[in-house]
Amino acid sequence: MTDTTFEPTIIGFTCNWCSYRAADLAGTARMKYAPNVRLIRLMCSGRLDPTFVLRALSQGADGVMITGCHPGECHYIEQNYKALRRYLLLKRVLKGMGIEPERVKLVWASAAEGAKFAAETTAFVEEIRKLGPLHWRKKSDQFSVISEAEQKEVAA
Amino acid sequence: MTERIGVYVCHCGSNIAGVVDVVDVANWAAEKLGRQGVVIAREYKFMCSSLGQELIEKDIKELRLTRIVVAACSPHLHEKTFRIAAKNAGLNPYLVELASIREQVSWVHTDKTVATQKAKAVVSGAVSRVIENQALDELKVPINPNTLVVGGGIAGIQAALEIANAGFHVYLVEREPSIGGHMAQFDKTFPTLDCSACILTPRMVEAGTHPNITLMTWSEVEKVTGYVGSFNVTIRKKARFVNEELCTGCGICEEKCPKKVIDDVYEAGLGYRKAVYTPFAQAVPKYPVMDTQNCTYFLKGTCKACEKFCPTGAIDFNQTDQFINVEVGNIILATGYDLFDARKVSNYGYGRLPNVFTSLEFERLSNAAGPTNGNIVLRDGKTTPQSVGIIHCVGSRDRNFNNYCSVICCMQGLKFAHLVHERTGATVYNFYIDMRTAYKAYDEFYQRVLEEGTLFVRGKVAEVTDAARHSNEKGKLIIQTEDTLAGKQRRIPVDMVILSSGLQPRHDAKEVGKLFGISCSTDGWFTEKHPKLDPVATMTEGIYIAGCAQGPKDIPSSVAQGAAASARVLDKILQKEVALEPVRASVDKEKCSGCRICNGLCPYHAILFLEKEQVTEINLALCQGCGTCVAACPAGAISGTGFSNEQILAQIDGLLMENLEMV
Amino acid sequence: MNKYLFYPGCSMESSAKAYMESLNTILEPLDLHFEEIEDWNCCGATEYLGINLIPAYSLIARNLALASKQKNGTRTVVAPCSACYLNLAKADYYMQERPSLGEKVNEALQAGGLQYTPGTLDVRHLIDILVYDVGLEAIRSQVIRPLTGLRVAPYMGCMLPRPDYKHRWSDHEHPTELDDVLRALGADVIDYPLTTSCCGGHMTQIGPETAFELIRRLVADADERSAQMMATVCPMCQMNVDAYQNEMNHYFGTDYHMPILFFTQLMGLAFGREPKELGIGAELVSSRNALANIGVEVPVTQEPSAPKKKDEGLPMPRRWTKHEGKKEAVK
Amino acid sequence: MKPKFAMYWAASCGGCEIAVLNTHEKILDVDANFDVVFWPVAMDAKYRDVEAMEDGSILLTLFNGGIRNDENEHIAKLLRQKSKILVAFGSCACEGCIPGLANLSPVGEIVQTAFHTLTTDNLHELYPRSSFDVPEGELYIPKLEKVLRPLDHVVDVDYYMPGCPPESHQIAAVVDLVIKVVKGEAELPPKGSVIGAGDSTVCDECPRARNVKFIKQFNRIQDVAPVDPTLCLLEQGIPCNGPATRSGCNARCPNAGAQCIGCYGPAEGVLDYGARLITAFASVIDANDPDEIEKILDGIPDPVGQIYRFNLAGSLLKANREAWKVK
Repeated sequence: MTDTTFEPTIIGFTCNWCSYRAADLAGTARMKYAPNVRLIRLMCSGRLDPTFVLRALSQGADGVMITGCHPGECHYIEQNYKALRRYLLLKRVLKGMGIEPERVKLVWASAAEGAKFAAETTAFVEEIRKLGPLHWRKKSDQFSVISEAEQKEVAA
Repeated sequence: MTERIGVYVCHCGSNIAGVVDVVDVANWAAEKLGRQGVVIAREYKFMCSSLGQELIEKDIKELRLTRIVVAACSPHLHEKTFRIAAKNAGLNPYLVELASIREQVSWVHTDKTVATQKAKAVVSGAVSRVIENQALDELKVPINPNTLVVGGGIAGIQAALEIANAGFHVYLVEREPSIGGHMAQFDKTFPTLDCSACILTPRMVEAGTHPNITLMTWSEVEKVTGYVGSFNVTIRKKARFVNEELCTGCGICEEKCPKKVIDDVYEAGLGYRKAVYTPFAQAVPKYPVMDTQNCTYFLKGTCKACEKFCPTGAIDFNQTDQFINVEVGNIILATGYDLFDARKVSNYGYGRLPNVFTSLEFERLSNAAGPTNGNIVLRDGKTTPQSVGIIHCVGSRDRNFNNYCSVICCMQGLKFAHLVHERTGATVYNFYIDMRTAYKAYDEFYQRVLEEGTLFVRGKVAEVTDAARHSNEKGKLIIQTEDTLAGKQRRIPVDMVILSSGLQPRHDAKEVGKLFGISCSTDGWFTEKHPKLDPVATMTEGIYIAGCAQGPKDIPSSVAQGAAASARVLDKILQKEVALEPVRASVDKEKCSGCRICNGLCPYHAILFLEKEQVTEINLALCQGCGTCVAACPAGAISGTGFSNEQILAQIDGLLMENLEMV
Repeated sequence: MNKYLFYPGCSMESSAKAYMESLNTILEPLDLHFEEIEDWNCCGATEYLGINLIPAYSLIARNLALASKQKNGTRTVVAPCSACYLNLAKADYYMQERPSLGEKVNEALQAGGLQYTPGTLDVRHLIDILVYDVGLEAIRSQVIRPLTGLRVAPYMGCMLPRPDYKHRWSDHEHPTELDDVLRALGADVIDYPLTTSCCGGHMTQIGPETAFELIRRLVADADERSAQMMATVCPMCQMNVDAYQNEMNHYFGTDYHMPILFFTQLMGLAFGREPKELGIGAELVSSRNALANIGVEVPVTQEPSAPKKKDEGLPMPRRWTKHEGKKEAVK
Repeated sequence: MKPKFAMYWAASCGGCEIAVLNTHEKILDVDANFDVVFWPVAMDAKYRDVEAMEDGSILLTLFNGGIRNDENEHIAKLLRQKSKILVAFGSCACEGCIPGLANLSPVGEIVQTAFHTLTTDNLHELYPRSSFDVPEGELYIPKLEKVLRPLDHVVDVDYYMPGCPPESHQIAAVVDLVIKVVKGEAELPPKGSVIGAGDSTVCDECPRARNVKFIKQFNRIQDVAPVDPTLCLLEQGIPCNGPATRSGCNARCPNAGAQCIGCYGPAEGVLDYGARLITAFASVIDANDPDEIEKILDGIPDPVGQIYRFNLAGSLLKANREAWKVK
């Protein structure tokens, strides 16, 4: 069941040297892509602290896109591999927290790959749209006490 | 203290205003972001114009603004502009934040409502972030005026001479026994056909005798520590087994040495040298080296013919490798290229079919100082070919090997065609995919070769074989190719095939890159700081690249890059000190527990562990600011300026501000 | 690690019977244990993939599914036929590479209660096993009758080394595995540039003129380099070069006599077996003279005469040949 | 008149209470200097007695346990109102601790597990009800909330004292400090501070030798034989939470040969404890190939349990999504 009116909100972390420039290039080339991603510039994908992802998800983002230089092409030599290691463990943790690991995606895009950046962004938005909203922030029902009837219902 | 923030939304003509309702964004920021400290929000036609900048400067002074957000184009374009404007008005430049609403909003989205919403989110993120920005000062480090140049090919020689002539000292390190590089192997250079050795050797001699150049051949860089301005480099000076103090370069040792060895390097495997040798007559320096892999004395313990005959007693079998430490302020890497191994294209038969030659082999064949004294003959050493096929793009522009164009092969192929034609009168075929003769006087050379009667077949050669199908093919090499202009398959029998092999990064480029802390592209060439605007600098301050180490190029371009790199170095030297971007990581020693998790993460060796205090420390000048250690510190003891946790987290919250439920 | 799942393929039971017979003689000396995949079916040979992909891949994948079910302490499937090997490897590769294809194929397999997870098996050709698992040294150690003096053209065929999904071969264009094995047997191996050239494949059935030219090139070059025979790893290559050589000669007006044997037959000989046990003598272009060079006597076998056709229809005119056509044109 | 002292036990195991008693004779100082007005585990008191007190009349309340039901929440709010200094005492109150791990399951599942499992015969399908009429009147059982929350998610907290339980020497030090403050000999730390713990992490107090770490395989400690008694455990491939865990316990577990499991919570200024461990473990992995990394990560079979054993309820995500989703 997909919500057709659902517009995902996605936070994108981009590396200053490649993917942020790829986004710039997509802009310069006037390539159109889905408007749901809001970018944050980091110096390197290696700067990505898993806290950022958890914070984004807990603050209402439906997905997080992490982009970095291609393996072997990191401007800081090899830090994107470190991002990759964290990403893989983070995905396992998210799965354990009941979040579809597909909500966090690592994309390699070089500064020359504006088209790839645009295509990946649009594709990711569609993937998240299929997954539906994450709804982490619906505070209204977060802390409510379970009623007796509900308690019975869930127990049965 | 509550911050006083100014928000400036740029129309960029209609570039932004055509899609984003900039007035709405500015009004919204003034209204909704007031509680975050936004005291003024303006929109303006061109913020980057001098009037736009003056507007900001005026506001900073009059409204006592403490933070600035400019919503305009990408920070890669105008971040510096607005930082300077802030500085002019007395505000620390790092308290300015750019929100990209052009490249990331107006240019990539079409729906005005959605684009305006997103622009608001981006501005909100920037405002939240700028509150957490800290005033930063640029780091200044002094520059040691000495320079290290690695690689003694034409690019390295050029770079070394430029700096040395300007009056500063250069250490020129070369792995082989002599400087000169690939250029020393060539016979003629395109398109002028002047003798390679004639133009190169004077430069080699100049480099070898220059008072400001310390030449270290048969040497390799072992270790590099330090940072721009003060690198400490350890150089391994391999044992020559020849005492340079005593050697006069008379060449008697080489003459008397009984051991003949195939010369894989200088003669490209086509000729011989001795076990003690100088690679070629004009070698600089003139001292020979001992090849311990092949020397009879090293293998069997007897011989020592060289020692017996040396008139000055310069042969020293007890020499060992020496390690030399030098202090330099800048480093230029001009480590050159390897020739693509044509054996990999097995359908061209190199290594299987005797009369298939590589380009370097042909250079030696046609070189008057080469193994055949410049006679172009078949592998039997005597037969002159009647017909020669030159195949372009061997290993280049080929998904199976290297995707890139090797740049020089077309011109090299034309040069070979000319030389074969001139010296043997043979029929010459050139098999090419596209003829690339860009640059001065190159196409004219192509025209000249055309007029000389060289035959050109446009098509990728499928196979070179000795399997004859018809009687006229017997005993020949048959080139099977598609002729895309004639639109048919052709089989052309020839006596000799020359493969215009492409250029490849040095086999050890990755390790060398790691040693100096610079990166390689997927192809393996060293990555420049900017492919167009900064082609000789690298991401690591103080390390420059020149020549083919950066990518395939011909001699004029290599020379130009060598000179360009040296200009950059001279600029640094003359400034005496260098300002570094203040995006750096630092350790709070109170919080650091010395767990050492970050210790293995830094490719720049900026993270040091203090054994005594059992805490980690970051060398600010070595740190390049990638932030990996900041993200990795489990104790939260490492913080990074410019991209601090507080800044990023605030930006996340700002981008996700609840009232911005987008679209 | 000498236990393998074995996919014989149809040829081994019919046209390439000699391959099977000779293969059986070398298994024991090389300590190889082949376990036949139960209820295997045809791989579709070279044609079916060109007709309809899903059924073709399903046909192949059924064998993979059966093999993965049978997996008996090994995950390696050996195919002695190049076409079978290529098809099995191709199906495994593309089912993984294109998940949608994998799903559809598995849907088809489901009908038979079967399922295959691509990548679980390792599909390899017989000669790959012999060179890289058994090793040349082990082969050499079994040689009691070296083939010294026998000039052999090593003919790998085109399907084996390309497209080389798993980088198994020394080279795509000029692989040397067969050369190495033959050399280990003591044979005088010639440099045969056409080792991976096409034998014509099924063109012998649908466009014989094309195939004849391809066969001619192979035979002519081997002859030119004074090879006494060719050795191959592929039933189709063997059949085309052997069975159509006569027709090819007729077509071009040539008179080549180039026997072609399976490399396993030569291995059997070198291991001391007798020609009869190895199916030698069943080939149409007799290897008798070639093998006489190394002192092997091939007994004259009663070649099964072709079943006589019943005189039912009208007589056919003789086939046109290029050779004839030329002659007539001159006249 | 002596200042008033209270201690309360919400959703927790009771270990914190034992830890207080473990301060030995120091407990006498509490009695000597304070008037204990409310401490259900140690003395009889009625909620209505507390309700009757004047607001702010209790000087020091040590509140241990997380907020799991409406009774916990009511008392937390009540004690907040009545106390000058409210201390989240122990890991449960600070960040949820072991009871917080129940946040990985929806309430229904928890009830089901408790009242209907393989080892529990619930023949009559009886489940707790919040109220039940008996002849004597209506009986009341507190209602469960969706997830367990740390104390500061419900009320304003003055100080945090981590640990499961807080080390007795740390409790003694805090008691000493408060007594000094009462006597006017010392000043209270700024509000919101963590007290009774260090600023750095467990590694700071751990005597094991440490080097740059390159891990090719993670193992559970029982699968490593022998464990080098002098070398950093993480370096031996044992996922030790020490690098991310606040110091203050004198590295009790690593000293005893076991890996730190993280009961002292995150270091000063850290937003999410688990994120620090994700990056710590990922940083020492010595592989660049995704498949190889995955294989190494297989050595940590329960990543959430590993990195959030004590901190789940206090983490950024706070609970499993399924736990939130209960209608």
